[in-house]
Amino acid sequence: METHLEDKVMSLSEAVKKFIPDGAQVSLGGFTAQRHPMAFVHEMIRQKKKDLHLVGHSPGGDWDMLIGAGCVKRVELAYEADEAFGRIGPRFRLAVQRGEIEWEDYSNFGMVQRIAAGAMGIPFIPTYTMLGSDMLKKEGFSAETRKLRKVPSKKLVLMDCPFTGSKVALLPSVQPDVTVIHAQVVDAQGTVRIYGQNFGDDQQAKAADKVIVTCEEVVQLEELRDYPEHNCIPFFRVNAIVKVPYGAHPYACYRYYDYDPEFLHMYHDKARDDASFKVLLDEYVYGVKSWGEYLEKIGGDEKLKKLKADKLLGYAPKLKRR
Amino acid sequence: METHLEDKVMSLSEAVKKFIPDGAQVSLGGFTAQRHPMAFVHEMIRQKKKDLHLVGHSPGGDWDMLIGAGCVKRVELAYEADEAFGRIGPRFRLAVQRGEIEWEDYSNFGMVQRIAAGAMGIPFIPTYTMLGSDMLKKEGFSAETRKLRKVPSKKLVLMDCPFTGSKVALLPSVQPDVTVIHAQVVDAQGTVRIYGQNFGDDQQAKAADKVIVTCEEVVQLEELRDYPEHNCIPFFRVNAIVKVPYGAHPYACYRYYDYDPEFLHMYHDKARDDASFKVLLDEYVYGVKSWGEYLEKIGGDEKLKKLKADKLLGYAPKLKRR
Amino acid sequence: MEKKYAKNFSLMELMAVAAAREIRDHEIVFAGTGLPMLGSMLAQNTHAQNCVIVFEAGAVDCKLAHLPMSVGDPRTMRMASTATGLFDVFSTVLQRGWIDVGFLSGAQIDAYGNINATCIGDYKKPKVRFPGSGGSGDIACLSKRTIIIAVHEKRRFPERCDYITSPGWIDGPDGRNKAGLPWGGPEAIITTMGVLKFDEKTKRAYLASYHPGVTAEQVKENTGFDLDISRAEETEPPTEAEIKILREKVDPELIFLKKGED
Amino acid sequence: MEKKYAKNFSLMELMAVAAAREIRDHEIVFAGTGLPMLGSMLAQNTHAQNCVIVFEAGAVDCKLAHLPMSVGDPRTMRMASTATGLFDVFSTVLQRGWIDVGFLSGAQIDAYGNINATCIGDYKKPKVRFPGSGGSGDIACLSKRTIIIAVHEKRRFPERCDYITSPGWIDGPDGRNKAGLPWGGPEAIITTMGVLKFDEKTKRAYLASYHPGVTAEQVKENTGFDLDISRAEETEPPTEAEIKILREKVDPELIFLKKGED
Repeated sequence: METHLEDKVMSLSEAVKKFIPDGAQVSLGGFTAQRHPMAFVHEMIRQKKKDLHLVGHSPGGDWDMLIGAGCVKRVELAYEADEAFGRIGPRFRLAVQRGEIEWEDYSNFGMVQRIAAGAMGIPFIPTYTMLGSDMLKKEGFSAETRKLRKVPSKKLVLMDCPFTGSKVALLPSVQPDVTVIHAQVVDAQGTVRIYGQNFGDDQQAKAADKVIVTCEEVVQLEELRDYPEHNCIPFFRVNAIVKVPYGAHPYACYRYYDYDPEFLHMYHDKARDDASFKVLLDEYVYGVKSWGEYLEKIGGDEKLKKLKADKLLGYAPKLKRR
Repeated sequence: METHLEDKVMSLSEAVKKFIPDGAQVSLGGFTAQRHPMAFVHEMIRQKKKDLHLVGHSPGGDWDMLIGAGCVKRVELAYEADEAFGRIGPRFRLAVQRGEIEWEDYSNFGMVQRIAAGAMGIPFIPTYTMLGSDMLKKEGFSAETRKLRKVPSKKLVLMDCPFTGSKVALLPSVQPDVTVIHAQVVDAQGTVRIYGQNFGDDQQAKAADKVIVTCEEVVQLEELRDYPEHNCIPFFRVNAIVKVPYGAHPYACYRYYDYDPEFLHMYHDKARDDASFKVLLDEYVYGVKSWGEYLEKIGGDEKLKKLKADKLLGYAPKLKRR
Repeated sequence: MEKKYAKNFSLMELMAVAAAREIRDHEIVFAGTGLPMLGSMLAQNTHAQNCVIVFEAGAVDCKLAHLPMSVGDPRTMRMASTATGLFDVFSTVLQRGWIDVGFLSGAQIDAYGNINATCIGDYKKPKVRFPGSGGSGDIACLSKRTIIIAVHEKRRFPERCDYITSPGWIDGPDGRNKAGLPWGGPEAIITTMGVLKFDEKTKRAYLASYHPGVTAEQVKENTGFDLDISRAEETEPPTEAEIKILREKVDPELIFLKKGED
Repeated sequence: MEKKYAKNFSLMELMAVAAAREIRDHEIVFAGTGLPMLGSMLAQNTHAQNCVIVFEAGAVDCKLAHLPMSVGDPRTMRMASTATGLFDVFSTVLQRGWIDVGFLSGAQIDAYGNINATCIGDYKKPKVRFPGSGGSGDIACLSKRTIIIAVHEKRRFPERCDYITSPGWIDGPDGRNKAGLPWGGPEAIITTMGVLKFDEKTKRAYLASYHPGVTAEQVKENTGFDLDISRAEETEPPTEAEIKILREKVDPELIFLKKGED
């Protein structure tokens, strides 16, 4: 259990190289419009990661870009879209319709329970959700896939509760190889503080074998330990810390910056078409060497100023959102 | 779902009358040396509640007094003692040895999982804990008791995991009629903020059908909503709010006051003997009309000053503890 | 006070008002993005000031000042009672039985109020893939009742969904019970043409009302399953007060009001 | 630097030092009240400065300034990394497999390191009732290894416990595996007379060392089960530095050091 301080703080490039082998089962933090670890996603694409097995609940552009860039072999999910910005992830839709990836559908609660069960260290969790739905009946993974490591041997199991007689679905737990989250503040040792909703980050991190945290700020040890009850992940669970301000762009990071509607609409326009998606990747991912350069590309200081969160509200109330 | 503001803030006496019928299944918050709702316990004793079914993890003097005062019929627990202050709850020990109550033993994690499962709304939860122990084999409740409401139909069930083949214990969930916790701050509508560890209070409250919160301070609505992520129980789950400063005495309340070693040692001395326990009850419970009067009895301002927590540390560093 | 009905309103506004009216005061509402947010905010600003809005992303009982574009929008944090995450909200609020009413939508809705948000065609070789359940399947299973919001087109209202993402009455009055669902079921479908409700005995959808400017027959023609229109009357139009609040307080930025739904 | 052994020390101090020495640097330690706290704090102030102390009540990696009297003591909050509650610590830390070493104690300990913290006599009609498992059963089941601390008396060391609250090796090398436990098992029993370890093959306890002033034979006489003393040597005494830190930094208030254990 070696936990040397200095070793944890590293660059994006090092973190991807060290912790994301091809074929890894990866879970990415954030939810819908907030805190997806986008800078990390870009770096995975730049390093041409292959055959990733993604597990999550409601990802959006993070997964969509990875799928579109050809990094993904297999997904277990509840939803892939950007809600009001794009009602379906365009690259996900195409990859599924073309049979380019394997997929398995659960509900949001179903996925989050499976991850929570992984965090708790139990092999499955019972639930009433999804009863009566085709998620119980239709299976995406083949029998061959079901034999692979980190893939549950069955999608789920129906059972009569031995205490009450009621019907329950047993969902297999998930313990990803790596979870990557984007937090507001981390100390140099790995203690994580998230402002606002935690979404599933807590469970995703605690379920995983390894945890990478990208963040807006890295602070000294003492700063987060005055209110330990406000921290969500104990330092020893974190394997890598990467400071990437605005690292969730185009998604929001509560109390730091808002989402970028302009970029999100642009993404959904471009990603629908193979050719324009390739141009988008070339321009925003392959064609830039650092996250700083990317931020220049998306509009630099002027754009970032517009996205900057109001101190009290935690978002940008005057942001033009249509 | 009627949730009228004014109706929730009430006196101890009203709260006990309104929400604790004889025979109720009750769960009390706090853990070992902290935040047991003692003022509420005293009031239940004064109102001579009968046949309570207590469910908890590691209670101490809260349960011990209730058991000693004859309020309790049945307990499901992991531990009843005050650690360094008293390595066994004296009235609990006697009640068990004399066969005056029914009891069922699980481990701390076992009980807390059962309560968490109740909070999650699932009928059971799988675990590896307690495997290999006699808690799997020895059962306290009779077949008759197992038929009663709020008593699980079986103590637990062993099962082979349908996904991994590993052995797991399925533990039945608990959803108490009422959970009573003692928090530092509550707003007039019921939003609860706890400083320091939450222990099992979050799960106990969310598992219960009704929730009563005694607290050090009742504040206005706006005060707790600036950082909603620091609150643990949404207002609509809380049915009664009772302001009782020092309401956890002789236990600690982080950032407010420390535990009272003198009183705790005295309790364990007196409670070992039937006659001296009766005198103790007469003096500190039956003989006082309000919690204020009780605080006078235990030493008044001078004692409370000694227990007052240091602002930075959250406890009283100079407290004489031996 | 006499009700003054509005003379000018869009279809989106009519639907938002209809959604709002389904919420009763003091109810706990599980709201999704778009019309459910408009409806919940409107309800909170009109007849149901004490309704509690819950978002699956974690925020409970927020006091929205700006319309969110997502259930995980930072705008949902404002003045919330608690703000945790998906696991807490789905398990300790929804599955524990505290949600009075949930809102749903989807690509297909069938005669029993089942919803498809997953795919058209075979699940493993879909012709068209949709985003998937998200929280929709959970809300459908575990809310005490649900309200469905939909664009009314024939292809979107088949007799039977290609894939049931979010169970309604499944196949009739005993459907949910047989499936093991503890409670719940859809109460109404608010569409771009009218409001459908479910027959007490059969649990099939029937037309309860058609919106101003549409006839019951037109609704029937645009429905893929056989729709009983014998009980239909005209939808009560929005009041001037409702439209005013909707435009000035709920969505002054015109985030959803001027955009088409789906 | 040459080790200077202390000349004056109490039995409690000797045991606290023995407990501390079982902790390796960087390990994650599940600590209970009393000697485990003394040992963990001592370890953190000597050879294992990076060990992480976890309390079941919620505090993870606190930097203790004052010795707690309870695992839920507010003193455990000081400078912790996180502070949640029992469910989080037991499930996401302990059951998830992150605890390297846990400390245990109890009223009876048998030849296979099983512990009784529940009762003497029949469970339903006990002669003597103890507090119950608390976290002890959980630590015994789910730590990667455990250290047991005990008062050495014949009646406390029977061949078989009246009730197994906290499983050790159960009935031999395959005991835990048969029970379904994923890992773990006791490594040592630190008693008031010596240190017992477990035979690699049989998993029965044998005497590894006897404390200064006690003979191996005396330990055997005070043990209820047949104790192999063939491998015993004298316990390494505390160093002057350890005793100094224990007295001046770990327990200057003499919360535990001058009190008898149990």
